Amino acid sequence: MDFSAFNAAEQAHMTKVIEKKQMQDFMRMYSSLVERCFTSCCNDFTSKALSSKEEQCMMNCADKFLKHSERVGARFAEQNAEAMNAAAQK
Amino acid sequence: MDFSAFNAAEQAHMTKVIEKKQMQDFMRMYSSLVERCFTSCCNDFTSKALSSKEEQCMMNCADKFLKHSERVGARFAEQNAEAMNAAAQK
Amino acid sequence: MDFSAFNAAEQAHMTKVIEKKQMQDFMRMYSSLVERCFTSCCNDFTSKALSSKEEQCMMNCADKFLKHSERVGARFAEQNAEAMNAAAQK
Amino acid sequence: MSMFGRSPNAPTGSVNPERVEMAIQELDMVTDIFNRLVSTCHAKCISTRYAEGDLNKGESVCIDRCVAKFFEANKKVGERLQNVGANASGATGAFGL
Amino acid sequence: MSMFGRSPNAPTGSVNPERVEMAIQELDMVTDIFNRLVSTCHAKCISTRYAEGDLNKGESVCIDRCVAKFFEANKKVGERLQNVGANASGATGAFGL
Amino acid sequence: MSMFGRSPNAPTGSVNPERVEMAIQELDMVTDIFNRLVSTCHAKCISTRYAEGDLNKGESVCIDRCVAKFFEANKKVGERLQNVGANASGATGAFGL
Repeated sequence: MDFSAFNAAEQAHMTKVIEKKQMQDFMRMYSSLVERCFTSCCNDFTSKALSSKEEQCMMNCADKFLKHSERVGARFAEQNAEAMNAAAQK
Repeated sequence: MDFSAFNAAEQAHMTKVIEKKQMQDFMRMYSSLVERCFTSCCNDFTSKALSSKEEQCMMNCADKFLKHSERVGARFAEQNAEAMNAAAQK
Repeated sequence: MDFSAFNAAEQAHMTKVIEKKQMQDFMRMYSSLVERCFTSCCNDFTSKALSSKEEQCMMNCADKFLKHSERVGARFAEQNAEAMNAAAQK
Repeated sequence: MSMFGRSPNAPTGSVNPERVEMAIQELDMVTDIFNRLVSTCHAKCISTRYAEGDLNKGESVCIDRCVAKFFEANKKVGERLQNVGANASGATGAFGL
Repeated sequence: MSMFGRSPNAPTGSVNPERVEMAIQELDMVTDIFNRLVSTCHAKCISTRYAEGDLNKGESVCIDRCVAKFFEANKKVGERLQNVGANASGATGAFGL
Repeated sequence: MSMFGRSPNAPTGSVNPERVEMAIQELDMVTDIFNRLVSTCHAKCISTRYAEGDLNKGESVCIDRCVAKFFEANKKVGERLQNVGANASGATGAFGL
């Protein structure tokens, strides 16, 4: 996104908005991660304690999800940059 | 929805709110459409390019989703009108 | 959540915010309930009228969902209280 | 579609925040229900083969019935919840806040 | 449930927007987790046959265990993420904005 | 990524609510698409066995292709909708409000 057309007051405002949204986004990502991994990893409700197998699965799932998100983010940024360059050359 | 009980200032305010929400709604519809159609149409990740078969599927899916939404919207409006008439006659 | 560090003006503000969010939450719960129960109960579209079997299923599904939510809420509050006690003793 | 009681007319020309707030909540509620209706009836009626871009006859008829049935189901659930609706603390209310 | 550090008491009687903002974010977080908990344990524990409107014994026990297990799982993930949490740019941060 | 036309520069130092509103909407749009991309490619590429915490080679390659393909698909749909986009009343517009 390009905020260069914004004046200083607008840029300061957008910075605040973006910071707030990043926080909300991180939280949403966190709770969706817990939901997703729990759904995949926990299927035995004969006990209320997390088994060591379930715990290991949760950790692997969380780690993998973070790495997945990072990789998607990196590719997304590249594709975005490409699309903007293509648009600028028109 | 019936805004006839609103004064002019309130109606003007609601018009602005509704316009903003329609924009948000259109965007949300758009991204959910892309997600839905991609999930249905793209299942081969041995290549990064969209095959012509996948592209055709995406176009059909998008067209169909829009027609579906329109039809649901038309029926929804009718049912709403009916429900309001029924409520008014009580 | 602990609002004891808040002054009176802040507590009054939060009370309003919480009331508004409870209303939104109730609505969201309601529409998700209708969606969920409809998806489970209604699978015959050779007729536009709700069959008595489908209606019974909707009622049971709604009742069960409410009892489920209540039970989850009660357990959630207990677990929360436990977690806060554990945190306070550190 | 009026789900909530409407407060009596305000003759003044200023915006009453509570009235507007209520109208916005009602709008959000209708939008939420509509979006769920679109998604639910899509899952029920639309074949995911996507061999063509038009709704075929079977899909069109299915959509009409799906919307009518959803309305009826929604009404029944609404009536059921009216009984518990007075103490509508919902999910948030159970947080012990 | 206090997930975030609390700033020291403000003795004044005016609303501190940042404190209130933080409390609202915390409330939203708890609500989001709770809604996902309801939905997840519903999928795990409730039979979709809907032959009756009451929770049966097996469903009730399953719900209790599901909530307890979800809390434990949530705590483990939270501890794991604390390490990466400092540079918690999350998804938006990756946009190159 | 600029999806919307940008109004000409405002030389003043005050915040123009409409410009800011538009930027926020664009930000929300990008965030929404990104979150759906993460979720969609996760479903397509990540095995739910979770035998290890690292992305294996096959998953990594799949993610790269999935993102590229999603972008292309998104672009095609965007071009298609541009035709109907002018009267983009969307779902809400159909409410008869």
